Amino acid sequence: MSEKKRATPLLDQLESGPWPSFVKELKKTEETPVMQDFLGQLERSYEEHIGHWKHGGIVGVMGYGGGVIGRYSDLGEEFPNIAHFHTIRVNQPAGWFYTSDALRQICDIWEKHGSGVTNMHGSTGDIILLGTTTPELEPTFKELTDAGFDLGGSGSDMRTPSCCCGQARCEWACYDTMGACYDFTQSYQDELHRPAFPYKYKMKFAGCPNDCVASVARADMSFIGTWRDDIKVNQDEVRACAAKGTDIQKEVCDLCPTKCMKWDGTQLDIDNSNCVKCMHCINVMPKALRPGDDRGATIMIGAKAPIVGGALLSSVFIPFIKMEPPYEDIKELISRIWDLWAEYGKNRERVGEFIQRVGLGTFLEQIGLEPVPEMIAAPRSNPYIFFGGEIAEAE
Amino acid sequence: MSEKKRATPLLDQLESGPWPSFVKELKKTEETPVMQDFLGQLERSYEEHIGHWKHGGIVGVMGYGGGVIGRYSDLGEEFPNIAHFHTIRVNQPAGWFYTSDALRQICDIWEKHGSGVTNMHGSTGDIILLGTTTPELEPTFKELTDAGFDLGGSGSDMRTPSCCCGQARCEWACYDTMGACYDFTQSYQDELHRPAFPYKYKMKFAGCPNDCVASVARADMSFIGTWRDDIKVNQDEVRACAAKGTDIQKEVCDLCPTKCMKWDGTQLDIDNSNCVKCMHCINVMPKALRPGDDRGATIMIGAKAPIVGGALLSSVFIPFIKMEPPYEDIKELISRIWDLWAEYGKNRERVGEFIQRVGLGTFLEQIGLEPVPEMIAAPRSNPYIFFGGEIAEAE
Amino acid sequence: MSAASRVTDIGPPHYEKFLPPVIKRNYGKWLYHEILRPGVMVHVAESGDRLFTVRAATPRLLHISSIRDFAALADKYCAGHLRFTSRNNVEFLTEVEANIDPLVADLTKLGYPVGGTGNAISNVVHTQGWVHCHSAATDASGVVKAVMDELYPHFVNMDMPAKLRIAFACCLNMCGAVHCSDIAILGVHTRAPKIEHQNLPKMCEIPSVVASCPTGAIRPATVDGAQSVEIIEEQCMYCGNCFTVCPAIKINNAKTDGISIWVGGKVSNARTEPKFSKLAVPFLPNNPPRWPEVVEWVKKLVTLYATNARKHERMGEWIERIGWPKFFQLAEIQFTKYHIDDFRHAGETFKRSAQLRHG
Amino acid sequence: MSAASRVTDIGPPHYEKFLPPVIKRNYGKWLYHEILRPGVMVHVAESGDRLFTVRAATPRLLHISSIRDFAALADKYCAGHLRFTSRNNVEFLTEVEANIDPLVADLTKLGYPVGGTGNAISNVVHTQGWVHCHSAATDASGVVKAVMDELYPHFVNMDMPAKLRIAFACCLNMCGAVHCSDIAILGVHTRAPKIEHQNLPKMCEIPSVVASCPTGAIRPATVDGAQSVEIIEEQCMYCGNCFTVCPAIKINNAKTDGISIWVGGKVSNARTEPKFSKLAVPFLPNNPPRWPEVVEWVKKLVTLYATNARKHERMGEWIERIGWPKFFQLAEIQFTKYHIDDFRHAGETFKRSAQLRHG
Ligand code: SRM
Ligand code: SRM
Ligand code: SRM
Ligand code: SRM
Ligand code: SF4
Ligand code: SF4
Ligand code: SF4
Ligand code: SF4
Ligand code: SF4
Ligand code: SF4
Ligand code: SF4
Ligand code: SF4
Repeated sequence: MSEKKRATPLLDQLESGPWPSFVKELKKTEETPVMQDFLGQLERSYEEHIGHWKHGGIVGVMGYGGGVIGRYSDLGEEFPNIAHFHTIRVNQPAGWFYTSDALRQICDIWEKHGSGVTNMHGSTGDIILLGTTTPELEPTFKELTDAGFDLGGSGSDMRTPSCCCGQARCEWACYDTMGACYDFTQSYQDELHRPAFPYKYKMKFAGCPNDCVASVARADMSFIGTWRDDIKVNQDEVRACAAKGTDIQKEVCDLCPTKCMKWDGTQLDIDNSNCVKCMHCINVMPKALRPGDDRGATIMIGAKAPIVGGALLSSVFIPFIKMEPPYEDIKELISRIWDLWAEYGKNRERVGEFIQRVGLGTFLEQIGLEPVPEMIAAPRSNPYIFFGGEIAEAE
Repeated sequence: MSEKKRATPLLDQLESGPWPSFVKELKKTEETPVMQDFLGQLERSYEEHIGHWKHGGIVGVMGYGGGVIGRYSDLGEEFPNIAHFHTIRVNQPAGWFYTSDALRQICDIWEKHGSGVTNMHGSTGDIILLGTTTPELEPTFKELTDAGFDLGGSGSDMRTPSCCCGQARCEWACYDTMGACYDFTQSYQDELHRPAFPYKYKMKFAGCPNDCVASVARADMSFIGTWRDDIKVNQDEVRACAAKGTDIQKEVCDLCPTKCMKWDGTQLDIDNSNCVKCMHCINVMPKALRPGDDRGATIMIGAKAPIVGGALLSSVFIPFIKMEPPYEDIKELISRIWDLWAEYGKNRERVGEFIQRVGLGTFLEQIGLEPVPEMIAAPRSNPYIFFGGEIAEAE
Repeated sequence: MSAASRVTDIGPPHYEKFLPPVIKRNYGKWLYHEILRPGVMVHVAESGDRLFTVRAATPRLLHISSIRDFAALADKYCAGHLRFTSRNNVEFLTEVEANIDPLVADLTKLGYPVGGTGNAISNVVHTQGWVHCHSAATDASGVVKAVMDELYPHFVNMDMPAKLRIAFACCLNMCGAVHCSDIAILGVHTRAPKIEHQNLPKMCEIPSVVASCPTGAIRPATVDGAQSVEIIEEQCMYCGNCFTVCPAIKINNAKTDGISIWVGGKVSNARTEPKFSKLAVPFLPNNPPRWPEVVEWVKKLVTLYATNARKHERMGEWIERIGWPKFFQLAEIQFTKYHIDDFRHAGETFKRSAQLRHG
Repeated sequence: MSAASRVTDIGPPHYEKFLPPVIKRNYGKWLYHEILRPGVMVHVAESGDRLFTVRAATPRLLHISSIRDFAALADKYCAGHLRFTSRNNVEFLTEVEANIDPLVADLTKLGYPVGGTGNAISNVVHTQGWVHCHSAATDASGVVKAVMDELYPHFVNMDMPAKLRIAFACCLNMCGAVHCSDIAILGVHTRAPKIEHQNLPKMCEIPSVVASCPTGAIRPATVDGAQSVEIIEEQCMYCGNCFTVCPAIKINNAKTDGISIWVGGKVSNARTEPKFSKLAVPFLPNNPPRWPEVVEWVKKLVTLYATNARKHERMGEWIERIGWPKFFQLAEIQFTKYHIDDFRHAGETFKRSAQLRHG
């Protein structure tokens, strides 16, 4: 261990204040050589206003193409203990539920083989083990699998799916998000661990249109719970809300996107045929209103961040489907999507950009799905229709 | 004149029915050779389901590049009297107001020099004299100018401006549309008659946001009247409307785009700071409500049909400006737009497409107009900002 | 005649010469208007003066003899004053209320129905078609006549929930500016154009031909020795723009040209912002002289709108309230891939929310 | 160790192993929930069972010793059960109401504040920054810490009109998915990257480098003999994508990297459809360790929203109600050309209506 502690005056300023401090976290084992170098390099970044990490050669564990992000310091001589400082992505349990024992197992492994620094969790959902060297990768992996954990995704593969806590702790979950997340994750272990796609492919499972895992913004395939029948109304509880001071007209009816609710002061009437399942009224009166019983999900496709063609939100792919294991129909569609995308997708072209390039109509035709008007906000306004010779000749 | 009348069984079927018949119009001088051939070729088109016109070499009058559309029959031998059948576009008087004498003058000229067929009016606004031969062009032009008329635009020039009847017959006109239309038309006679632009440039003048000349959809530069101060309310007339059965809450307040009106059954309150001058409430209660007194126009830019990059609506260029002759400030801006567009616009690139290609920000910078948030529906959501080295280096 | 003696660039006559005295007196001082009955309006000025307007339909394609008839009526009832509207109607302007009835009677006798005001279906903005344009995929005047013969009752009665504007254009150039109409009738070509390679080099500039194609379907090619172009058929969506810049490229096709119908556009800023028309019926055959399929579809859409929309609600406003899926269902239009945009900004038209009716 | 004995592709452990009994019993049978106080919720099952949740903030970057502390607290109060949220908070799950107060006390003592529920400002979704990423234009953890030290009162109180979600990303890759947040803090590069021509040929595939550029600013070039690429600086908007595919292209710049702020995004379908965040403040300097300019702007925007928005109204919903011009005026942000989109679908963001406030 290094002679004397490095001074980190800038970082030290971030130890104070009411919000939990990542600097305090880093200093928990400040005396170790690794942490000394880690803090040292970070302090340098704070002084110089620039990062000091490089991405370099692919590193990983045997037989896997993903799950490890190779990182190297560009100040290797000065900070030799973090010259190599890779990230291991560990696939989190669905819904991020743990027992204290499970967490301790992971801590013990990471204490032995890495920096002891983690992210709980990475923004895709993985447990992030932050900082180790190439030789430590295999042993870490071995102990993780022994403990029942496996790696998550990285690179052009299926990425670690994630989901909201759903039916485990939410009255609004319209399908079993954790069950589905686990099932799909297990079904696609090969795609998850061995990059074979044009680019990454993310799945997120949200139990209702509140979308607590931001799937519509962050997943190439978003499973958003919804229902087909009527909202369940407990009129007594509605009146109770009113009594407790909720202005039902202003706070609920007027904010309904389709204005499909009527409140006469004692009775709340919902024209369910015009309800677009936005959740607002239910959100405001959780005791009075509940999603209907005929539940399932809307499957949406194509969300992504800006690179390359600009950010996209997912768009409707299947307006409503029952979410029942083993989800054969859905998996059948997914494989057709992957086949098409793998064959015609350009390198680093997300499926959402692919669909826009080839055209949604063509895409649907290729995977054999009927177009329905729910897939669009509005029909085309430009007259550039490709009839492709399908208009019969008049005789 | 030809021996025996051609049979036109298909066209004849369009003489019946309550709507005025263009076939009857054509048959008003059925017996003339020209009309015989004209009807004959048209009947052929009805039989064969295809048109028989060609566009050919540029024709026109001396010193003008526009105002005449050359048309040739592709069945010239069969219909020699319409082998050449050009259109003359005559610049209509602002607001399409006429006296019977003026109309008769035009009829007499067209009887002498052309087919006698017209369009009142062409969809840009011109008087369309439909069908004559090249030798007749000069004499027709001479007689038109003697009668005080001149040609309209065609080709890559400024097109014939048009306007709604405005202050001549509408209580809502927020500026003098006919005065402005006439003034701009006269100021730009050279641009109107001698194509020197990358593509056509249309101006339309509407007195209020009802936009009765569809300027937002059909003009490269749309002048739409509006006001800055408060809507003038006559509460007695509002009550009168209510009494006569207008459901003010439902028909007026609820349909206000910003919901800025309150109706308590006797009094209509308007939060004018949130009124977006949509005209709806005024439209519904013309006797009760009127535009304010501080009137002017919103100038918008760039509307066009689909060719080439897709149709565009005009977008806000100047949110509010007083429309006072001689409109120097506006003309100054127009000349800067034309200079920039003429220099950097591609052939057949409308100004709306040009702005999208170079970027609205750059366009404004080039013509020296400050960007204001009224020009956009929302700020950029993609992070691809061109700072162009304008961000100062931190020392 | 020497160019010198020639007058040019005088521009249009000044409108003031044509204004009736009552307008000159009250120019910019109108107070309000009332629609007295379909086609008849009164505008009342601050001065108390009243101007009566009688609006009649014209076929737009007018023979000079009819224009002379209008002139005669104007002399008879309006001291010679009349105007035309932005939708091809003629308007007679008089101060004399008593003149209205005889004027209406004369117009009706002449076959020019009075109406088109308020929430009536007014005249159809339209274009040349086979009557005079080279790129027409169908006829304009004929389709308009066939359609309006059926919609006539709605011209002479103000029985729509709001304004319903119909426009027609005979090719994608959209001279009728149909791109923002409640109901748009649009002639369409549906096959890639044929190239006359022998004429092309003589008649056209190859670079501008190549540049003219919105989808980049045209590339230069040498065809039996001569410089020409070729069209990649899969990339062509038949806009005819190449034909517009180059007569040697033939877009018209008797067998496969036809008509499409678009709905829900608007221009005014009233209530909602201006909207583009959206595709409803991708293709209907050219069936002159009365285009029964087109007429049926337009009637169906008008009836559907009239029976379902709320008061003051334009076609597009109604559809957006009930949602496009419901519209397709009510109109019994089969939703196809053609309805899904696949041009430059296609992605912007996808439904990017789980807000859906599942009922 | 031979690959044979190696276990692979086992996937994550089954979640059931980690669920508390009360959840197993009532899985999918929850009836309603109540927020008892900031950070403390109860979920009531059809069976009548009650599950109490105590939510505490974490810095996300956690040392194993802290995770062990959490584990210990879970043992002490929750029979060993806890979870993390999609926004980096930790949640302790217990059936025993009496455990709430001591648990809250212990967490507070350890420095992990309890809150973030309902209309509080919850934890910040964020990314690596200088801590671990090569393309970071700024630090992530530091900015988040500086901002949340100031917004702390809104984490422990539910005093916002609605949810206000803040996200942070350190470069345009947007790992924090900041593109749909009420307030998004985004690290930006503002200069074209520098190319190490000697390394490029060795390290990168030239075609994929060229293809990586969204604006087509990169073209192949031969630099002193060697095959490499050149960047047309006028066309570069510093996204860093070329750097992502090619380490020999350096995007980071100590002098000109900084931070931009975006507003009005949302993800939920509640009331309005999901929305992208829009540009508010184009550039603020990197000013570690506490980024005062960034903190000030975020605070200002939060206060503006909190004082002006209506109940249940998200930031973007509020702005759309009052209009962007009003927002820029209230926030005292100078509107610049940078705010005007100029990327692929820019035209779709122009105001194409005369519906304007002129007041
Ligand atoms: C670790 C993580 C950020 C974090 O601190 O949590 C992360 C870190 C990186 N992301 Fe990410 N991304 C992470 C979640 C995301 C997300 C959010 C999400 O998944 O919900 C996004 C936006 C959503 C999306 O996928 O579009 C995201 C969009 C990107 C992109 C842009 C992709 C695009 O199509 O626009 C890149 C660039 C690329 O793929 O080369 C990228 C690339 C990277 C790389 C690998 C940088 C690189 O090119 O080498 C970063 C490695 C940093 C490091 O040193 O570890 N990362 N990345 C997240 C993964 C942790 C986990 O597995 O749980
Ligand atoms: C006569 C008229 C239609 C009518 O029956 O009323 C007309 C007729 C033609 N238009 Fe048009 N356009 C006419 C108003 C319009 C309008 C409507 C408007 O001005 O409000 C538009 C849509 C608005 C716009 O300008 O975008 C229009 C958009 C086009 C276009 C597509 C322009 C574009 O940028 O998308 C073309 C193609 C072109 O410019 O080569 C075109 C081209 C043509 C040509 C010249 C065909 C050609 O390429 O040679 C047509 C000549 C027909 C003929 O034989 O006379 N015409 N054209 C209208 C002019 C009469 C007048 O001067 O009053
Ligand atoms: C005469 C004319 C202007 C001209 O100078 O020629 C005109 C005149 C009037 N318009 Fe218009 N509009 C005229 C074309 C238009 C157009 C342009 C078009 O149709 O291509 C529009 C835009 C249509 C659209 O949005 O697509 C138009 C949108 C309106 C509106 C808004 C309707 C709406 O709710 O969206 C009003 C207000 C109303 O009627 O309530 C209006 C109202 C009026 C008023 C009542 C204004 C007034 O106080 O005098 C005039 C009598 C209208 C009527 O017919 O009842 N006028 N009006 C045009 C008659 C066309 C025709 O012969 O039918
Ligand atoms: C625990 C968590 C899901 C998980 O599996 O981790 C969760 C849990 C709940 N969410 Fe959520 N949401 C969670 C992230 C989200 C996200 C994702 C995000 O923020 O990135 C969203 C989308 C945010 C957005 O729109 O940008 C989200 C949008 C909502 C909404 C809709 C809010 C709105 O009006 O737009 C509700 C309804 C409400 O709160 O009224 C909601 C409601 C709820 C309820 C009340 C559902 C229930 O009945 O249990 C849960 C307690 C919420 C609370 O904090 O008061 N949850 N919720 C996430 C907690 C994050 C955190 O630590 O703060
Ligand atoms: S997404 Fe819906 S089901 Fe899932 S946690 Fe959020 S509110 Fe509950
Ligand atoms: S869920 Fe949304 S759309 Fe449905 S009734 Fe409630 S508020 Fe209206
Ligand atoms: S645009 Fe306005 S001012 Fe002009 S006629 Fe129409 S309603 Fe009157
Ligand atoms: S003009 Fe339009 S926006 Fe203004 S108050 Fe009337 S309805 Fe509302
Ligand atoms: S729409 Fe097309 S076919 Fe019709 S007149 Fe215009 S250019 Fe000619
Ligand atoms: S018709 Fe249009 S799309 Fe087809 S080749 Fe010609 S220009 Fe291109
Ligand atoms: S946002 Fe950019 S800098 Fe930050 S972690 Fe992701 S890739 Fe790295
Ligand atoms: S930073 Fe982005 S825009 Fe600039 S050259 Fe690289 S890829 Fe192109």
